[in-house]
Amino acid sequence: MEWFQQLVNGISLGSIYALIALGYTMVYGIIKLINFAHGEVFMVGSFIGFYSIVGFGLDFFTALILAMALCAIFGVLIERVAYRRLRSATRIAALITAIGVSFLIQYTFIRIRGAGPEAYPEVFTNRTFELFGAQISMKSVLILSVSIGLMVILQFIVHKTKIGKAMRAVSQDTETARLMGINVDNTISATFAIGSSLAGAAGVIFGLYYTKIDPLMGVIPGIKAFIAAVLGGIGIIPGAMVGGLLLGVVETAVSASGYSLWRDAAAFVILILILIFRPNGLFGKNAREKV
Amino acid sequence: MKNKLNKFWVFIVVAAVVYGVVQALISTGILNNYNTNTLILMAINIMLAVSLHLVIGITGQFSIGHAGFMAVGAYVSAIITVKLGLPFIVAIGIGGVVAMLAGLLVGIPTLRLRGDYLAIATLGFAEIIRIIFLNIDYVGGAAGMQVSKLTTWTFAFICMVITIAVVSNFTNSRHGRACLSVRENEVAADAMGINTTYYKVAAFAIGSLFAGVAGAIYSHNFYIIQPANFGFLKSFDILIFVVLGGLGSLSGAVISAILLTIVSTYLQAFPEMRMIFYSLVLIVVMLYRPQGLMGTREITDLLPTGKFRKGAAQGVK
Amino acid sequence: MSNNHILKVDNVGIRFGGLKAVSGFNMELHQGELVGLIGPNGAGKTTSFNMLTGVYTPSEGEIIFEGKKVNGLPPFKVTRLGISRTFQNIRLFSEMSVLDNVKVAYHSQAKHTMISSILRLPSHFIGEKEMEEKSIEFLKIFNLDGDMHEKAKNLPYGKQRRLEIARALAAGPKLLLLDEPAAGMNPKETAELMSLIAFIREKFDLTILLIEHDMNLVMGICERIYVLDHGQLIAEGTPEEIRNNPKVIEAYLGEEVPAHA
Amino acid sequence: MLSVKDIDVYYGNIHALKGLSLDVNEGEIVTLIGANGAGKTTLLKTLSGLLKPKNGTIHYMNESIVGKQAQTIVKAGISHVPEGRRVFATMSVEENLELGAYSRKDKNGIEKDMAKVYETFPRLHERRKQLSGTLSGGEQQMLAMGRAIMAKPKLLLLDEPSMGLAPLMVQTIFRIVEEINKEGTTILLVEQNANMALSVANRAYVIETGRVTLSGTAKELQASDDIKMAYLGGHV
Amino acid sequence: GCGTDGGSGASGDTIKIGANLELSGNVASYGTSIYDGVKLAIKEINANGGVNGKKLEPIAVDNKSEASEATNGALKLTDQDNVLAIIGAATSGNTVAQVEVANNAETILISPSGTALNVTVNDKGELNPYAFRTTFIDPFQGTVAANFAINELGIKKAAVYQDNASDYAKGLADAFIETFEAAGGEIVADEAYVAKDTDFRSTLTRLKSASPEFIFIPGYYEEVGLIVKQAREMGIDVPLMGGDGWDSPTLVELAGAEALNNTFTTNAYSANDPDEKIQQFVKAFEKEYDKSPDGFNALGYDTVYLLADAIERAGEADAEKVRDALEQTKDFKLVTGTVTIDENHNPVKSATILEYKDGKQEFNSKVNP
Ligand SMILES: Nc1ncnc2c1ncn2[C@@H]1O[C@H](COP(=O)(O)OP(=O)(O)OP(=O)(O)O)[C@@H](O)[C@H]1O
Ligand SMILES: Nc1ncnc2c1ncn2[C@@H]1O[C@H](COP(=O)(O)OP(=O)(O)OP(=O)(O)O)[C@@H](O)[C@H]1O
Ligand SMILES: [Mg+2]
Ligand SMILES: [Mg+2]
Repeated sequence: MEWFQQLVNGISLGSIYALIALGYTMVYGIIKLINFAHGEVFMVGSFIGFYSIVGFGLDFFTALILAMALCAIFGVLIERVAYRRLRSATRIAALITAIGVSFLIQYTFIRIRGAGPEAYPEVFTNRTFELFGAQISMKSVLILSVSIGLMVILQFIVHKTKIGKAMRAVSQDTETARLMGINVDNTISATFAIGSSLAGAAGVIFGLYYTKIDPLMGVIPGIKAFIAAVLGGIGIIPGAMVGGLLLGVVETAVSASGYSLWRDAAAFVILILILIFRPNGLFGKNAREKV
Repeated sequence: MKNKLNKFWVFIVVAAVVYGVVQALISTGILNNYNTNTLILMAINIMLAVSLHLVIGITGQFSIGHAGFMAVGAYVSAIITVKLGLPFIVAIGIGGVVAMLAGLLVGIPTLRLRGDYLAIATLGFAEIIRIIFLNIDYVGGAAGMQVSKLTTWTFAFICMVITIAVVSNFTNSRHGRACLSVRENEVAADAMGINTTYYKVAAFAIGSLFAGVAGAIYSHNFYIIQPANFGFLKSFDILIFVVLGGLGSLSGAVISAILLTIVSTYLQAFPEMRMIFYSLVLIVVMLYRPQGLMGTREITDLLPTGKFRKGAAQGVK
Repeated sequence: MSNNHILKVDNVGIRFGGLKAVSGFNMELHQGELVGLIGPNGAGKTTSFNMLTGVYTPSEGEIIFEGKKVNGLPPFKVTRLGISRTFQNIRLFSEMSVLDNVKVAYHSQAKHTMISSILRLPSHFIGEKEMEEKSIEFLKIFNLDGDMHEKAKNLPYGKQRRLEIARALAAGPKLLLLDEPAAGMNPKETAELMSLIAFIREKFDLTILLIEHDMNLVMGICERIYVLDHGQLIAEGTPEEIRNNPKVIEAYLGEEVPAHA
Repeated sequence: MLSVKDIDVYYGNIHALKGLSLDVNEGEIVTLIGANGAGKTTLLKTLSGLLKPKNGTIHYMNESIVGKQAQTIVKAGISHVPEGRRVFATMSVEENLELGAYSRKDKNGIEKDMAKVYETFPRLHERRKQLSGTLSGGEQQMLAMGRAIMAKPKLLLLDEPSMGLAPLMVQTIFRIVEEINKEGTTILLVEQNANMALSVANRAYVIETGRVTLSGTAKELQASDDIKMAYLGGHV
Repeated sequence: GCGTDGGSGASGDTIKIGANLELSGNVASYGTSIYDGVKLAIKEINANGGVNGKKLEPIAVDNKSEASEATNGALKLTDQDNVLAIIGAATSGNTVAQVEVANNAETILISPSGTALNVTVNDKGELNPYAFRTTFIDPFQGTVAANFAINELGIKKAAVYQDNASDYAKGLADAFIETFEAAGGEIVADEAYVAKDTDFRSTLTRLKSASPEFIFIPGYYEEVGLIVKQAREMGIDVPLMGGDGWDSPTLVELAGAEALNNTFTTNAYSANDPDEKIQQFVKAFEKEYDKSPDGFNALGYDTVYLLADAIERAGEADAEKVRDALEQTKDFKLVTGTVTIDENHNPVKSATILEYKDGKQEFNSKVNP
């Protein structure tokens, strides 16, 4: 039953990726910006959660809500200051700015509190239960349910609500969206707020699950979330979920076969293969340009 | 036509003069090792920037894994001098060629992807290359490989001049225009009889070749190479040169490589604020000049002759 | 007349998912003809062009150009065989100069190699010089030589349309496909375009197939017209026949057929 | 209803509208004709708040709308059908129409108007679940107009509704324009197809390189030789 | 000047000390930790009147965790700033990138934490005349750990789980395996992980099914903390052991006190050691930075004292003399142990074996080299 344990491992790893990728793909889908700073919002969220639990003695859920709220504000702020001016610039200019913002947040943070790690407190006594001989931790069940729950909520927001329609309209054609009476700036801010609060939530949950947080913790998950989002198809919410899970399972499968050092390489090979056969990601519409 | 011929020779003469002056300053000890090393670093960064400029700026292929090809050049050349004991110049050549082959290998399957999908695939390939070196004990794995310092100002400068000359000559020919047309509108380029795949792969291969050469110069200048030197942050650094200089501007790539090398070395002295300053520079430049320092213009457009040409064109209109 | 055809479209069709965009399309073009392709929006006209130029591969049927099968070839190879086109939505190389736009199209007629360009061998200079001269000639025909150093995107719309045609010509076609060349032009500009099309046909010995919704233009210069509706050919004939064809009137023209031709 | 006085609009250094003035009265169809690049689209974009004039005034229902955001102007009753249709391609016909009513709150009114749009354009009703990107050009144009109607405009700005459409479709579109107008919507219509435009309009303006060079009733302009030469195909 | 005058480093009444460290980039946390230790030590020394009456003046460069920047930084420190000595870098690779520069410029180079052999001795086996280090070399701790496992714990089947990105971990692992097998033990699994990773469960699942009686985990506390925690969660209850890379109060926070029971480390010192010198350091550090010191902090701190002691004995800030004095360092008491510099410029310190009990390190035994 080792493979079953490994599958469980893979899904819990993947649901963390998915959680970060959900917020990523949201922002990504709407302004088509590879927001590298998303990983840093995730990091900041994680630290907000940490300080509010350890420093201010808040309970876990209050800390989670606080982190989400502050990250939402932080995300909106980043968009206002750094990205808004660049809306009509090339996407690659926005990308470089995003990299700049990402460095700025990391190193301002290091400047303030040092580069060392911090350990999340144990807020729940970690229970594990056995299923078919595999140890399953309650935390990973929690993470998976939170990810799926958020995915459903997001999907609902984007496809069924008025603000969601506005978001999709803005993502396709900002100018025409304005002609519909949509306030484009507010819609984009709302998108950043939602995406960033998800990143904040992911940060707190990550801390809870993996314990260790540090100022550079957002870099790798940021890249992984980008991969998951692309894998699933840019801007497609269930795609990010599936992309994240797939990535987690593939990475685990590689480690489980004893090639842990090749794990990231294998993940990329899979990614590239999928892209070659499905150039718009798993769930991407065939957006072949109409000539 | 004559004008263009002259431009090429003017470049060669200017290069020769710059070389002579710097060499003289080095020989007389006015430039110490530290200054010389900074100049070599600058030359390496220029090579990297110019080679990526061909891929992104000219051909419009969003590659964010350039450090991978640099790694190939660095490792292959190091193996040739350290393990096989062959001369440095051979190592540079073979390093470049093997990097080019790696470029072909990566380019052929991935270049049919577009935009962010291509970006993530190139990033992935660069990481794969890095992880391969990480897992080869022959080159030291994670601990890296010690390399003797063979790079001199002369080697670095000549390689840089060749890189610029080749990329610029390529760009200013029908082949370069074919690449430009791919960047501008792939469907239309195809419809005009341009073999778009061929030119994408060609630009990618030439870009990789010079990234490999830069890697060879790099590995023989810093005593040790480790896979960690060639991660995605390195690729981002190179990307930043190109975008900051102005997408599509070769002189922009060169200028921003020079400026950022200076900024970066200068900031070494302010260790704790370094990355904060650096990122602020990036953000501010991009916010206030999103098209990059030079836009799509070349330095020659700013010279009197360039102005004359433009003026003349407007006059006719 | 039937054996000197330059293009033969034999029972061609294509589907996108469940949608049959074009089916059972037959068409023959003869050397030197000027033929119109009309039909309601979404009838499959542009799609037919895309099949003729290799952008789409037909799911059935054959396209024979000068005796050679061209379906299945990539677009650049089709162009090199001698079919070139313009686009319904202008697709210029917008950041490049007007001159360079034309040079790109002249690319496949030039011979100097990549190596000779990189090493700046004499053949490079000879080749580039010839390209430049030839390209300027094309621009002169379209009265665009005054703007040759301007970026293509800075041209006014009408000139951009003309540049697209100039560029298509520079690719050295025997068959030229024009997709709504007069779209967005006012009647006066359209009239100028008509005479230009007639002129280049003579000068370059071209066969021309054009899509257009402007009936003044189509009826005015086309010798024959094909009418597509819902992906199927519903009529073929001279302008006079088409104008009076009840099927075409019902599907496309409506009652108010322009009085003057 | 709408009064534009001496507006200047720039794109960077390009001076696109140069001291342009015009008026639209309630209930009219006014058409703007002019060559490519004359500035017609620019004017409409300025009216709907997508562009800001550098100088000059724009009064709508006796209130200045210069500097107002696009969404405010839409609420005030000006609705703009942009050049090239610009439907939201990956959204269904129905969703596009809903977006048209984005700034409205009256649920019942919206439903009623939706029904009215479907009545005017039965084809849209037939295709209401289809993604609008896969509609034909004429259908997209209908959708763009339907979408604008959903905002319940008092003034409808139409930018080249006949562009790229088959003759039959052009006739349909113009018929609908007249219908909408009859039901009480004032219309400012930009057209290349001057023949058609003049035949439905009450008044017309001719714009050349950012300036009004001629204006009058549609009948007058249709009869003018200059206009015939320049815009009606040169058949004097 | 090209530093041919022997790297005077002293001008007027200060002695310039370079610090070429990983203050940003990948391993910024190691570099900044060392730098905190360095700053504290220099502050203390200067407050006590300096060395031979001269104040120490630190000049830091950030090498961004990159070899090229490390070389360049070393050139700046030697050519431009004319420092007497360079402290750095944190990792062996970035130190190796400076060794030649230091040798050529005749400037002392001391790596606080670079453990690879080729820091002090080049690939041909020749001594790098100006390069030193403050930390152990790799093999010693691995050997000690293997002997401890076999002799004290009576282990027959062991597994190794090492940090692949670090030559330090590799050195320890190799020595452990060699000694363990030579003594008749069996290595049932040899796995590796990548630094900065956070999820080790899949490899731990593999390790678990190999049923080892003991797992040796050479690596740094940031990952080890998570590994220990996750291993215990997965039901791996066997003894775990590692080297001085484990040493940090953060380890206890990361892994949790309970998970750390039944784990052992080799180290030169323990922050809980009641030894006066150590407690002084811990107090001073906590006062300055409001947190407890980790191993890197201590090594940075010690490096300055090691250097200061040599300068004092040399009598003047002359690179060659200071180097000779460094070579003669003998039984010098530092926070991380009592040090004697051997003929290969490596410190010889005795190792302590510590056991974690309820989150506290407890002294188990002492092993002399
Ligand atoms: N790549 C594609 N994927 C799916 N459907 C397509 C594609 N290309 C064209 N179609 C569909 O094929 C049909 C024919 O389109 P086409 O563009 O050929 O029409 P057309 O006759 O050129 O119309 P118009 O006069 O409006 O330009 C349309 O229904 C269109 O939506
Ligand atoms: N985004 C822009 N940037 C710069 N110049 C522009 C821009 N849009 C339009 N222009 C210029 O402004 C002028 C007016 O353009 P506008 O689009 O309003 O013309 P138009 O009358 O609508 O023409 P058409 O019939 O082609 O639609 C033209 O010279 C055009 O080149
Ligand atoms: Mg068409
Ligand atoms: Mg317009």
